Amino acid sequence: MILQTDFILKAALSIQAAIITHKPDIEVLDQAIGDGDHFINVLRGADAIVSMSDELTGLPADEALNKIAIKLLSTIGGAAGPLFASFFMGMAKNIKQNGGHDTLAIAVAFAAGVQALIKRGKGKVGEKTMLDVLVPVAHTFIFSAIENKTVTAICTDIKTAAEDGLASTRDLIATKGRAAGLGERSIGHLDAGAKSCQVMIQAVCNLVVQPLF
Amino acid sequence: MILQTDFILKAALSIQAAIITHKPDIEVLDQAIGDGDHFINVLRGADAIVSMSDELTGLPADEALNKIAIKLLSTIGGAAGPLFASFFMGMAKNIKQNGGHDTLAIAVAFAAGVQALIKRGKGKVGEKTMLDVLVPVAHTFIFSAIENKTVTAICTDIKTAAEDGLASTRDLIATKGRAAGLGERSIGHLDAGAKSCQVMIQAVCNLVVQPLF
Amino acid sequence: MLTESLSGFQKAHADLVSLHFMPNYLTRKQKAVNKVAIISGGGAGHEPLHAGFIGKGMLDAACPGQVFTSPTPDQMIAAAEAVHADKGVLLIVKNYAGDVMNFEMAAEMLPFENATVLTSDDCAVINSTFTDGRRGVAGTVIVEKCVGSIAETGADLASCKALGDKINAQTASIGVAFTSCTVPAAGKPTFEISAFDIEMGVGIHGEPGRKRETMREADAIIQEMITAILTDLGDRTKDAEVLLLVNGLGATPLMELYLIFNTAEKCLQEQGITVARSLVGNYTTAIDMAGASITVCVLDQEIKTHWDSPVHTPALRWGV
Amino acid sequence: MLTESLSGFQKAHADLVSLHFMPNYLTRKQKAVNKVAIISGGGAGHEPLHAGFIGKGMLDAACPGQVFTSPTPDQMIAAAEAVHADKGVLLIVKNYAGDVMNFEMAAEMLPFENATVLTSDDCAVINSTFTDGRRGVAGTVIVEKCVGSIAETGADLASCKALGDKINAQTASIGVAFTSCTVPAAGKPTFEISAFDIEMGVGIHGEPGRKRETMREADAIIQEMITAILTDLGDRTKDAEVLLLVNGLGATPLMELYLIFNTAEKCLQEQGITVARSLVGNYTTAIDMAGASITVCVLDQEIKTHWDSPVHTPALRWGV
Ligand SMILES: Nc1ncnc2c1ncn2[C@@H]1O[C@H](COP(=O)(O)OP(=O)(O)O)[C@@H](O)[C@H]1O
Ligand SMILES: Nc1ncnc2c1ncn2[C@@H]1O[C@H](COP(=O)(O)OP(=O)(O)O)[C@@H](O)[C@H]1O
Ligand SMILES: [Mg+2]
Ligand SMILES: [Mg+2]
Ligand SMILES: [Mg+2]
Ligand SMILES: [Mg+2]
Repeated sequence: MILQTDFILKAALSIQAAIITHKPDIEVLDQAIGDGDHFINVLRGADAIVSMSDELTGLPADEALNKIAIKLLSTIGGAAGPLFASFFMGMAKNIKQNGGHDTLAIAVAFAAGVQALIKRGKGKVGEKTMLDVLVPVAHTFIFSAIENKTVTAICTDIKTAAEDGLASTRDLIATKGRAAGLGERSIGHLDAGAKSCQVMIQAVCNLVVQPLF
Repeated sequence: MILQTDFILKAALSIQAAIITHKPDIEVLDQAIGDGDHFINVLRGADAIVSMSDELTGLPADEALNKIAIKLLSTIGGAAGPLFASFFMGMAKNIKQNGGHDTLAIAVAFAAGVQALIKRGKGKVGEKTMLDVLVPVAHTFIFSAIENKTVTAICTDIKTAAEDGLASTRDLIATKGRAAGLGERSIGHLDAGAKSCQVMIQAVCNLVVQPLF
Repeated sequence: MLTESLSGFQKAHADLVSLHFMPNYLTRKQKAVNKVAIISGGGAGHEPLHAGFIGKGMLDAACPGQVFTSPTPDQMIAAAEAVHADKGVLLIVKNYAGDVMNFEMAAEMLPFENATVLTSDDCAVINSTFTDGRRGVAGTVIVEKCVGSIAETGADLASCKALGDKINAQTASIGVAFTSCTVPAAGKPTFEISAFDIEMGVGIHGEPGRKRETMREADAIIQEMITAILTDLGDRTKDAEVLLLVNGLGATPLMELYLIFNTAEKCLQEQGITVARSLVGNYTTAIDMAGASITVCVLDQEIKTHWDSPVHTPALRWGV
Repeated sequence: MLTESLSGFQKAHADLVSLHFMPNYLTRKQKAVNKVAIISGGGAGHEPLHAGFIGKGMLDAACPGQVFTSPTPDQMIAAAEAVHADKGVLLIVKNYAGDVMNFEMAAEMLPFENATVLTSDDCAVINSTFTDGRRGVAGTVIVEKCVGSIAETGADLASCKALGDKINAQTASIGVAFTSCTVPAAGKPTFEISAFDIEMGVGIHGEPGRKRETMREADAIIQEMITAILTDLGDRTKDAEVLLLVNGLGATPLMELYLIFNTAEKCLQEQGITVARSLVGNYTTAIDMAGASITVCVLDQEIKTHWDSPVHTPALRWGV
């Protein structure tokens, strides 16, 4: 498996569709313990990437990812904007170095993206944020790749890791982001950013296993 | 029958109680085609008269009515304030002249009050206001007194006139007061001021026929 | 509650206003001399109208009533006694039966030369000889500002009244509500309205307007409002310069008021009308109603001069 | 909708502000020279914050985001390029993860000397090392006013930042909501709340606060808010003079804000604290939320001077 811009564009379409499908799930979470704009923010980001299709087609993957990062940075805003932008910047930088020519390289690039996101948000696992999905997914992706599992098996592992990570946010007290103000009252709700990440990751995994186009 | 301040004070208590009892009926009407404050305005007036009890006791009826007028003028406000104040002023002036020593004299004084109210509001019957109750009541009061009916029969006539007058406001288009702005949309609702007048008149009639105290 | 709110208002603006109880009225902190005293008043629930406009260049005194209920004559009389300065008293009164009657009784009892300007800018209700006439709404702010200004120049009572009457004649307003207001004592909304309907031509007491309509595009609603206003103002608006006031009724976000301003300005421009002055904000409210009114005042040099002149009140301040 | 609202804002205040699209930012009409450029920004929905505070004596530029969503770094960079005047750029940022990160990225990319003042006056959330810290709310207006004033004197970047940080350290706010706000894109209220409950410590995005309580007497609620503020400010308030800001969150009648002011002033006085300056109105809103916040800023001579100095912006104007 090689990461190509063509795939990135297909992934963007899948993500866009999945976000719209899961609007009710995502929106309600940021309303419960945030400020209700997370769904709209993520959708604005997905729309932006989809609209870049012509501009990106034919570019090397790292350049495409970089352009996406810059676009997201000026499109999403809020907490999600700099975080997702940092993710794509980190991933682009890593792909540029390692080429993204096999599954492990892609997994490592994903992890590099997550690392950039962590740096920007000064966050860590257990704070009831998107990191509770992204970090276990990054680990699982790398471990499953090292074990040389099939792409299908890797995707299954990743989807499970994302779901487990998401579920873990329910009982956490938020200590980062807007929900941190709620203290104990944040318990019992899933995190909106974790949910949107899980939805996006699931969409991309489904695309890998069973391409729609 | 002679109009005495003692009766005026008892009437004020009856009116206060009746207004409170009919709060839901009155309030909803001014909300429907007015601005929702009529109940509170009338109650504020009734409370004010009741609270003057010590000050009024022992005064001649015309002086008591005059003091009530001045008090209402500075207590009620809105459209109802100057109208009711004018009513009591007009009535006081007439009582001062004719003494209020028999039923017909009282009826004439009541009519003089209504006349003062008409002058202040530049209104007439058929405009969907309190005049649609007060004017027929004034007529009935005088006619029944001329025919030398019993007090009980007069009260029955007056109550019927008030009810009929109130009912007549339902199909009128308002052309005076706040509801005038609605034009045809005012059709189908009773007028709030007509309702409060009917309630007060009924309360006083009941007091005459079947004194509570 | 009214008492405490008035106290809070006075304390927050202690440099500008004094407050008197029983009867309730507010005056400028520094009594003005050698000018016509300008007094207004009306039911509470429309704040900052009127007390928020007390101060240099605008009102000398204001008389607040109960919520949505005209103040009483004793208030106007006491206020007039406090602020009159031997050049007469001008009463600015919004045209509602209650306000008119209470101010009328006050005027009859006032021991000073006095005159009244009745504001009746609400063009929602088609005028007819059968009614009390049009209601006074947000255009009242423009009348109070300009009459306050001319009074400050030492103009006599007749000139003050003439300017007020002139402005009222060339000002038209219309309001629209998306939700009702709630009179605190009643505790429930004055009218029921679904999220999909609007009340076109609503009054500032939440009185129903000319019609209940289905919610449409904001632009279409605003266009309808501007059309009503221009129809009302007639020929006066041809190639005119106007003041455009977009007024929030209480619960409308400022963001939305600016959006309305944007569209209204465009509609006027399309008719060859120039918005030469503008005001956007909550100036004549209806407690907590979600909605807005649009007011257009046709300008001339005199009105412009008096609109632009310095004013220093709790709710309107410029040039000082 | 945001675009049209911004256009309307600019047109209504064409004498004061210029508007630029893609990226969106607003600046003073007349570029200021020889001073530190003061820039702020944040999600839409808090109007008049921040664009309403552009003008002489306050901000040089403001960057509006989407509703409740921080603006993006390209906006701050473009705004800084437009207004910097060789004395550096000061960014005033409300402390929210999103705002902090976006402004941080802008600051990293800015080709000019720059500094940031983070406002974090909301004492509803007890500070702890485990969180991002307190939120910036209505106290931001005080910071913007005073920092804007000192910048106007030609003070250098470090002095501007120092004053901003000082004011933030001695300012505390807390909000209370009676209803939710509705993010237009979501179309339904952010939170459900019964007519008998209040949300104590609500944020200006409608984020839930420290607790949901049963509605009590207004006085008791206000007393609780003042206690939270004074506890937070600690010894600084002893015999102090303060600025008391009662801020409406969008749908609260001015009448009620003055009522709150009245009680809050009384509570402070009982603690020997003097309200030497005051501001009452809608300055930092949460779209259409019914509720209010109380802000207390401990004054000293420097802050008083800069609060009192002339300011000429769409939403705050005095002395000019
Ligand atoms: N410091 C952080 N690190 C990682 N994720 C974060 C951080 N702060 C916030 N988030 C994530 O961002 C999400 C909120 O994003 P969004 O609603 O778009 O922005 P905002 O909070 O500014 O309204 C949260 O649900 C959380 O997952
Ligand atoms: N000009 C008038 N003549 C007689 N009655 C009037 C007149 N104007 C109003 N009313 C009466 O007053 C009532 C409204 O009183 P109220 O609600 O207290 O005052 P407001 O209309 O100022 O809110 C109406 O229902 C009507 O009966
Ligand atoms: Mg959010
Ligand atoms: Mg009424
Ligand atoms: Mg009324
Ligand atoms: Mg947000």
